[in-house]
Amino acid sequence: MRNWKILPQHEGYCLENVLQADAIEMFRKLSLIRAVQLKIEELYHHDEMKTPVHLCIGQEAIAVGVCQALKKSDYVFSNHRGHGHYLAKGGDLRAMIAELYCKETGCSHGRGGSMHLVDVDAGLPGSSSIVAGGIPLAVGAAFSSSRKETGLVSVAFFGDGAADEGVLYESINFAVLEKLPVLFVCENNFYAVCSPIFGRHAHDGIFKRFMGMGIPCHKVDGTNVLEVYKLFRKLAADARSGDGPAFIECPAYRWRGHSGAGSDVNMGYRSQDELDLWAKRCPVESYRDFLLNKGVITVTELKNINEKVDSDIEAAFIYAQKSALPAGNDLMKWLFSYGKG
Amino acid sequence: MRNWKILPQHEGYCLENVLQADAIEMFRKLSLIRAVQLKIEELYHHDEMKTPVHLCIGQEAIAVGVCQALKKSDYVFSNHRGHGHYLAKGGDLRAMIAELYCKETGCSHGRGGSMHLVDVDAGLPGSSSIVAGGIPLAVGAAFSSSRKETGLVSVAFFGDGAADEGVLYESINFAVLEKLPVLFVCENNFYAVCSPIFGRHAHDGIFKRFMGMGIPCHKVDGTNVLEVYKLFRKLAADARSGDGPAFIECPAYRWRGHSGAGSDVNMGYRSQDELDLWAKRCPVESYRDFLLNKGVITVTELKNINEKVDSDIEAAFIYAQKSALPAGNDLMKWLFSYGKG
Amino acid sequence: MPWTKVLVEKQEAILDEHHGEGQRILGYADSIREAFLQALDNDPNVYIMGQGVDDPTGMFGTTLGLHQQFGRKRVFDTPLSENALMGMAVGSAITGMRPIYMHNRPDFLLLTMDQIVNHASKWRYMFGGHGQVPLVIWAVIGRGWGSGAQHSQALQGFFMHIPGLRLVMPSTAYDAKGLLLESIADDNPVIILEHRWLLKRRGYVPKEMYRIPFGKGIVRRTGSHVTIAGVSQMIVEAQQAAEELAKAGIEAEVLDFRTLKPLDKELLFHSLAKTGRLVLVDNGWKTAGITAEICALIVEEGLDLLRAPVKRVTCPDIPTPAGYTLEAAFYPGQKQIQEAVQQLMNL
Amino acid sequence: MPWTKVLVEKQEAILDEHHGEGQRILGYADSIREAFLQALDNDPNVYIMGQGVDDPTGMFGTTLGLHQQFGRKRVFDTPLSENALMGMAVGSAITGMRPIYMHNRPDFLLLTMDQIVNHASKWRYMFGGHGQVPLVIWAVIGRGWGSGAQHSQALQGFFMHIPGLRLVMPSTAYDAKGLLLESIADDNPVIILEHRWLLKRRGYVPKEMYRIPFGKGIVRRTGSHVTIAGVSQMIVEAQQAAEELAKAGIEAEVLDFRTLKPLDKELLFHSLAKTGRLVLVDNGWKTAGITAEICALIVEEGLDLLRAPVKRVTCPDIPTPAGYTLEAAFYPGQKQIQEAVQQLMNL
Ligand SMILES: Cc1ncc(C[n+]2csc(CCOP(=O)(O)OP(=O)(O)O)c2C)c(N)n1
Ligand SMILES: Cc1ncc(C[n+]2csc(CCOP(=O)(O)OP(=O)(O)O)c2C)c(N)n1
Ligand SMILES: [Mg+2]
Ligand SMILES: [Mg+2]
Repeated sequence: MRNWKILPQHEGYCLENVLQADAIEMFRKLSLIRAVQLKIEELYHHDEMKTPVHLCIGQEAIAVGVCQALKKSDYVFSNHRGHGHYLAKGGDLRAMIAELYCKETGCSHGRGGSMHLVDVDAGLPGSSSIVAGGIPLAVGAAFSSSRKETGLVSVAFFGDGAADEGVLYESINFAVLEKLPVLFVCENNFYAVCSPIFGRHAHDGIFKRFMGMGIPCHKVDGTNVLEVYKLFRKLAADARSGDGPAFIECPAYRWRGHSGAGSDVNMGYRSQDELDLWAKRCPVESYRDFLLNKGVITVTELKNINEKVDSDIEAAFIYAQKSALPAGNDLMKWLFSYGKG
Repeated sequence: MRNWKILPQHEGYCLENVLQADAIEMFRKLSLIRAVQLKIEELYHHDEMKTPVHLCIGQEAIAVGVCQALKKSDYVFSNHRGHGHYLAKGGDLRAMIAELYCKETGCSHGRGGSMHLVDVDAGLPGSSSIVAGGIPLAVGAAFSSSRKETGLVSVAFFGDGAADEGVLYESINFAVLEKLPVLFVCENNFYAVCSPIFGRHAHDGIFKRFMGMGIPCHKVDGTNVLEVYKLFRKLAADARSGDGPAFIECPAYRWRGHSGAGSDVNMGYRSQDELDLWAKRCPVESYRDFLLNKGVITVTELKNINEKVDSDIEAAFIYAQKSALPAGNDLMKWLFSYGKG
Repeated sequence: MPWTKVLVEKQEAILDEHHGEGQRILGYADSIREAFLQALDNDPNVYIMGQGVDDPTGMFGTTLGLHQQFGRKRVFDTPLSENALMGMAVGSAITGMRPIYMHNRPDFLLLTMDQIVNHASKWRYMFGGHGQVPLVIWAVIGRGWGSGAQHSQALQGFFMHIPGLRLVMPSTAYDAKGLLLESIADDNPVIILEHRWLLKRRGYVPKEMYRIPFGKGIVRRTGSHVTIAGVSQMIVEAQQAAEELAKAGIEAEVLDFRTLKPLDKELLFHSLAKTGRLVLVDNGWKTAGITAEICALIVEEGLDLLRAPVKRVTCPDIPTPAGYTLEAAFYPGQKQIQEAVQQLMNL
Repeated sequence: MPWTKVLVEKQEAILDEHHGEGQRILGYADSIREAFLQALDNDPNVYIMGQGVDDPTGMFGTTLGLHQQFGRKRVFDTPLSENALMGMAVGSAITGMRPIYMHNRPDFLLLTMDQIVNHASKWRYMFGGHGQVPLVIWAVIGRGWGSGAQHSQALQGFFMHIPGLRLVMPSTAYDAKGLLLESIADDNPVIILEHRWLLKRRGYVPKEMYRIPFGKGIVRRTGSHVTIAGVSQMIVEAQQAAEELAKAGIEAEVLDFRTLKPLDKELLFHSLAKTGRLVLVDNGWKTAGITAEICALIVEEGLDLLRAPVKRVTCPDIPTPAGYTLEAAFYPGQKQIQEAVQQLMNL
């Protein structure tokens, strides 16, 4: 970690101006995302999910806080680490798991694999596994919104690695120029694969980089779902009402290896101490405890939520496992669209 | 011009800490660059220079001030508007004119044309006509300098248009990270072809864009050769001693059309008023008058300089015109280098 | 005037020979402009962007005044951020717009390959049919503008290799409009490479909107001795060569594929069945370019049709030189085509 | 372990058959690492960079520990700024360094096409021989890693089209080292595309530095009935197919071009003169790819040698699917090669 302060101060949870229903829904989603990933992890070594997975355990609060602030038809463009974004935005769970099993019933019919989740009806037009590749796409969706005057907001989720790419700079410039309703969400987990951010940027503060470009830049604790939500509720409203884009850095930590299941601390590029520090700040458990303590939710309600989550997941995995595989001779399907506009 | 203040306040010339020899040499170069371009302009309609030209009339002080602060072996990477950079850095005049005539004696043997001036011995490894294309190359030369510990400084000249390109952002990041001795010189003439900068950036101040990246950012009046020189003398020294890169915005105005000879005010994308405003601030004549007034140079010395400049130019054009054309069956020469390292 | 314009202005305005009595004659650039205008009028989701589309020269005249007529929301200049803007176009296409992104040189598309190849061309497939990218990418190649290696690349060979793209290279004013309207109507990414020298051409162009389907080539001249096939400005060269050859009694059939992706294989085989001899013409590089693919189709499926080796008349495998004496050696044209045909006939 | 590694680990470590008694056997990845090590040792201007070259997996083992041995000034990780870093590498090459820029997928090279195509490949020519770009670009293609369309592209067809580049695709541990050292020594931009499945191969690799010249292919197996030609991992597939075919009495000659730019045309024609039948193999897309060019060379210069149509066994023109049942249909291999040969023999 050298001298970089990567662990932000936790502000504590505060429910002011948050509806109880939203507070609970966010908990449900946090639980869902965490549980889905633990389940994937549990089964991954069976080598039946024959596609790389990029778990977002530790980063769930970003996706959940952001998406809770969005409408269903708002756009979210995701990246390789997309499970959280997809589920938080309301993507179909069964289709996601089936995609991990590369089944015909998968959200991309087994063509895309884990890095290409899609659910158009849920406002998820697709995800790019090219680092930063989805950023200009999100700008394009915001452009559609602006030209069609639909009032929809577009969100680009990307990592700290994407902040190295020039296309981000270009995208921000154009979004500012056209005052497009797009939110640039940088999930700073301090690593791109094994490369620490201090080996890629000369100094701290991704969000500071764009302050000179006329875009409001923010930083919010990515482990605090309520802070994320409240900030994005405001930013989404601003964007919707024509104020243009915003850039938001959300620090959080990736608990697992870059890809695949399990911890990778044994690789040596980061320390167990660093991981432990963050693990104490679990975005799911700390929020659960807070809700219980505040009486926002009862133990029974909690149990019900978790049971529902677990049974949904169970059903999704069974569905996926039982689904048919794509037929080899359907290989050439879907290259072109043949409806003429 | 909308609300953008594009014409900087002229600070007035100040010779403090400038050697007389340097002051005069800078005048000689300003005169040379101006005169060469007027000559090109005079002859261009003969259609004997069968390559597009991009004149830098009005912007000469940037190239001259910067290059006066450099050593001969320091690197300069130029762009499509490269006449000034080439001559200011000490590139061979005859080879340049011959290149404009696409002759075998041209600096690129007629292969490159006006946008690909080169003079390796003068520290001009080449120029790219892809907007911003030369920027990372200059970073690479600085990398060589750093790894070989030659103490050489590398300069990238580029326009405001290049500030739209993400490769600039990436290049700055890497240069800062590695503390490379590279100076990013943005010649802001407020237009990319006919596109005004206010149609491409949402707000004023290119140099402000990179302040959040850990690079010192400066702005200097690009019509004041002494201010440019003094700033770059310091920056080059800093870079040479290991302080890393700097970004410098130099506003100045392109008096002629984007390409070809003559004014383009009749095209309508900019006004005669705007041009007149800048023309009053001629970087060559105002400096000449200053030198004469201050007695730094006498009328006779001035005359001698100009006569030498004129006769050199005359000779260069004659040389170029008389030179042989590349032979068609030498077409395939120089694709590969066959010396093995 | 900058040298880039000089040679073009000196070109004769070729009149398309296939027009009938009383038919409307239009310039090539105007026919493109008319297609744009009608498409903009016809569908509010169509928009045009590109560096200089609203400037006084209007992209070689093809967009003149459109920004005034339709407003800058629909026809607008862009920053020089080719990669992000290609991505932005793709993103808008995915979400219901029909972007047309114009470039005055294909060379600049090299900055956008990530978005064209990794995103636009794969999007629909990658998501199993969820989503589509109705995007038109338009760029102009030229010859003889003395601009050197970075402003002259005819990249059709590159794009032909990429699954998921359409690749269109018209040669007449009629086709320019019909193929452009087809491209705008198509729900997939289309690359149109225009040739600067054709923009001065004139010909019959119907006023109404019409579309020419992709993958349908056309016989520009019938002949029985040899087939000359290609696209774009090389068709003009081929036609001129054919006229000269006719004087020597050699009747060449000239095939214009019009689109390279998809490619009208049947038309080629049909002609080859008659002539047995083939000269392929292209103003791109030879190696692994469009002519290579056509050769491959023949050795795979039409070998019996060949009575002689195939000749490829293309640019050599070298960057474009700036100097005009070298350009003259670099660019293939009528002369090289004639020579190739004559060599074939002597075999 | 992530799925990307599973199939690879399951591959058998093929032992290169051409090794003699007492010769040193080395793994393919180790042979690359040895070449890097020797080149770094040999010339202070050589340096290696790339996302992950210093990480615990060491670029599939090819750079393991090199950053410790030579320090991070010479072997270093990079930001994800592919285009600028490619330009930085080019700029350093122009000014005397000998960069090696590594990518774990060729797909990411699409972000750098401006620097590769507009700059590196043209630099020397554009300046009439002033300057050179001794740059090695190294990337790994794979198969069956379930990563989908943006992490699996075999872009040799793309690069083959570009004048000014070398294009190298080794298939044995011996060649990997010899061609890599040649590439580092060459004063021009070289693209090396390695195949993930070959990295587990083992074979005879001399300890000393040695170079294999570009443009010299090699006969991997002699045979008189049919020629199978290609590069990289497809050679392994071809060899296996040839062994099976031999059981049916068909003797296939297997040609490994080793470099696609330049291409050993003579070797091909020599073999064709004997067999008259050709199956071209490639794990890239078919249309306008490397097999297309080889077909073109034949119809131009070797038509008489052909006794039957040419078969191309390549990936179909479609983005790479992620699902394994589709991957199985997408990737060509031994089976498809055998079928193609059998079809040819029945003609
Ligand atoms: C342009 C590009 N370069 C390299 C890669 C390989 N790659 C895949 S994920 C990844 C790390 C990305 O890091 P970051 O953006 O911080 O996201 P995180 O994985 O940390 O969520 C890299 C380098 C890629 N997919 N795209
Ligand atoms: C990547 C790229 N896009 C577009 C062009 C076409 N082009 C050539 S010069 C130019 C304008 C550049 O403007 P600027 O950088 O401000 O330099 P100036 O001409 O004003 O000196 C453009 C757009 C190009 N050469 N490269
Ligand atoms: Mg990260
Ligand atoms: Mg400018």
